[in-house]
Amino acid sequence: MIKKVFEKPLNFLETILFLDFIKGMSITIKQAFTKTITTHYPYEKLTPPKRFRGFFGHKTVNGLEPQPAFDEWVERMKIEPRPGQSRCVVCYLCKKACPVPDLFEIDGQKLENGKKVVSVFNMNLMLCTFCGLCVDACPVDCLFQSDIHETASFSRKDSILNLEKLEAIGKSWQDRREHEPDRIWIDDDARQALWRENKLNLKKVDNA
Amino acid sequence: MAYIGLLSLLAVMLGLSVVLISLNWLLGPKKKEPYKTYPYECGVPLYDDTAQTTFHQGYYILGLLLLLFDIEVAYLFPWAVVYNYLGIFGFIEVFLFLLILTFGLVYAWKKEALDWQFDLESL
Amino acid sequence: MLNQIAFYLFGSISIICGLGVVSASNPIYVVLWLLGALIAISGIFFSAGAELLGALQLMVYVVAIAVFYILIITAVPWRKLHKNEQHNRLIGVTVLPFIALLYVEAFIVGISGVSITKNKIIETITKNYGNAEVIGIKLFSTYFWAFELMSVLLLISMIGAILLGRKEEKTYD
Amino acid sequence: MSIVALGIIIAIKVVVILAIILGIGAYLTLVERKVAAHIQRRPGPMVVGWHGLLQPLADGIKLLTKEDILPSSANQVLYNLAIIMALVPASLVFAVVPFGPEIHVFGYDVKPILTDVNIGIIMAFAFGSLAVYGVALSGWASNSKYALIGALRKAGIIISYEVVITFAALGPIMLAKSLSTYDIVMAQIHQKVWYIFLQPISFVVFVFALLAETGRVPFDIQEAEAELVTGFTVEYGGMKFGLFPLVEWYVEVLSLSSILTVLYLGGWSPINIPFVGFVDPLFFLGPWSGFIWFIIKVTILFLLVLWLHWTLPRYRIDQITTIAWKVMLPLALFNILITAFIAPLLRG
Repeated sequence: MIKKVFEKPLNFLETILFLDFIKGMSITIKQAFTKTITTHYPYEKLTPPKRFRGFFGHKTVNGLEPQPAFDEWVERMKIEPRPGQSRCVVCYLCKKACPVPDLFEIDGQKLENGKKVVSVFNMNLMLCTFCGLCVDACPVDCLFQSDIHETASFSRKDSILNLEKLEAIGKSWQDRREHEPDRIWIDDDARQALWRENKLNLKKVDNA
Repeated sequence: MAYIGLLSLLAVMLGLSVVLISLNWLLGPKKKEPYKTYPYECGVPLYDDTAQTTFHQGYYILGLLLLLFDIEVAYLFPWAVVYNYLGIFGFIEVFLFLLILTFGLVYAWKKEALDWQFDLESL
Repeated sequence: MLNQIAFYLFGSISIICGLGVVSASNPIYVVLWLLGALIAISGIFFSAGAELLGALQLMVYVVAIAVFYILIITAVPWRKLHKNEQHNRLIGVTVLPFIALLYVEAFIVGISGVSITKNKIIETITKNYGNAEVIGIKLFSTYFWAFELMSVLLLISMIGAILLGRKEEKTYD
Repeated sequence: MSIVALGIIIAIKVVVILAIILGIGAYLTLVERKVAAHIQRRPGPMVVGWHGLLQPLADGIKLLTKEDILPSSANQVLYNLAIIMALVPASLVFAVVPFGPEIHVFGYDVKPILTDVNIGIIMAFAFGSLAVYGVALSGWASNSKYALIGALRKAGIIISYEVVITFAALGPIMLAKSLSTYDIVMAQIHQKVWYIFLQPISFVVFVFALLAETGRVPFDIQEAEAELVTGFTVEYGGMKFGLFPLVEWYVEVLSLSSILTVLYLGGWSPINIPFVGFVDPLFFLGPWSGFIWFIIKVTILFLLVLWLHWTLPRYRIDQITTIAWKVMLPLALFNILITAFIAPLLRG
């Protein structure tokens, strides 16, 4: 099979008649009269895929923890698991895995029965590169990256995530997306209607 | 008399541009911040303290040639207007004129004066 | 009447700009004053009715000064210039009497009433034909020899510009 | 005609030109953004007003209320003078553009051209080349390397294409035997032919020179966004920044398109069948159809420029000067030679 590597150079007549110009311009004029393929952002938003690496969150204790890892770590770190609160076991593995460890500020609090709970968990996202190493390091599937991608804020204080914010993000994500099948896009029909040339024939999955 | 319109347009445009320039100064905020007026150089400290230095630009001969061709075209404007009255005489005249100057253009071409003059030391 | 007002207006502008040329110390300002002076001079041409000459002056000199200006921006050693603040205004002033002689001459000519247009021939011609037509016909019939010589002159200057401007590697080996 | 009437007529013409520069010039930004967006298959500004129709106003208000910043090492006088020197000559070109045929209003015969002089076309080129000062001055005065390089590139383009554009325009002038813009259009109407049919080479050369002088793609090397950020305007802010694109991209394109329409497309004359006559589908408008035709032609040219802008990549600066001197200038000289043969055949 002969592969076309590049276009043959134009001959003299084609050069003086600007054939290459005309070829390019016919493409652009064709595009100008087709339908637009964008979403109107502030009014219409696409849902990011489930594995999207957005803002961080803390998953809460709700019975879906990875077993037996969660029980082992709770045992080892002497943690008091509280339903509806963060799963964090204060193991500092995320801080160890982070390329910029100063980003994390983690502390635990001793309870009266000798067990511990997480009391401080601050993440300074001004320093974060969203590489996801901390998420990989988390042994109890607590720290995760949510689908929140609109990260702009009016002050630098807003870009520091504290424990309440992390838990709120985690709760809302668990409500919305915990049971979703793990796949690239969730709104394939809408997306394919938008990108008409996208010939990907993805299999239909019913979102239970 | 015909130029009154031109002069009035000139005056109006001068006034308008001064107004547009000064409107920013009137309407805009005025905050002092240390690095606001720092010259732009990709956000890093300046390599040189000023940009007003000698600078190699490759078209200085083209500038000189432009002058000569501009004078040439200044002669051709009156010729173009009266060409039909002059007949064959005017044609031969200007043909010779352009021939001699085309020789100059060819000379420049052969001497590579029409090319971009690269800075030989820096290459 | 209107023409006279325009003449005095442009004349005074050109004198002011000329003074600016000799007194400014920054080469950029010198060039800008020169531009102003030449535009004012083309205004004088317009007010005298020599429209073609004025327009060509505007076109040629504007371009010429633009080239000059670019060369100044790129070739003047600004650092040295800023260090060396002294400007030879004194020498400029000593030249003034000699320039004043020219003005005296112009004044005498004006008093004695020398006129180059006898019987207003040119005015009657320009009424019937445009400015460009008159110049064209005169230039390409009466003065065609001078016109052809112009081309040779331009050729010589072109060759000169190339020889002076272009640095060839093996010129004097 | 009394002096009062003359004054009123001149005032009306000046106001019309001001409206063209500020109103149409500003609205062309919206046109450009819409065309660019649709070529890239996105809708462009949609929020402010219906389909973004109020966007230019919003942009103008935003630019006017920005802070007035003077770069610390800039030359204050030249920094501001550069804007005036860019805006004024570019808008003066409109003074010699005939927008339509002579009309009869309120008992006066009025030519819709501000200064109808018999050297109009030279004035247009002279004012066009004056525009280089604004750019070159802004680059030097703002004392930034990006600005200086952009300004010098623009100067290189002007130096190359100034001579090309005048040589190209000699062809139509020879056919029309006049330097007056109004008379050139009248000559085309009398000879019943648009000069684009007799001067195709010169037309192409002129379009190239138009793109180069106005800094449009493929010659937009002076503000090449990817390498020079925006070239000579990099140190300007607010309305001062807004004026430079207004002048360079819109006022100059409009004025040079008008000159091109006058030289090659028969000014205000309706659709032409060469040597036969004119067909005017807008005959019901009477003498006013001329204005509509002029506007249509300039609009088409502007859209063509935009279309090229969003299609082509840009040339390198040495390619630009080489094209001007080695291709365009010989072509223009050749065109003069051809025109010298066909000009005597056209009588009338």
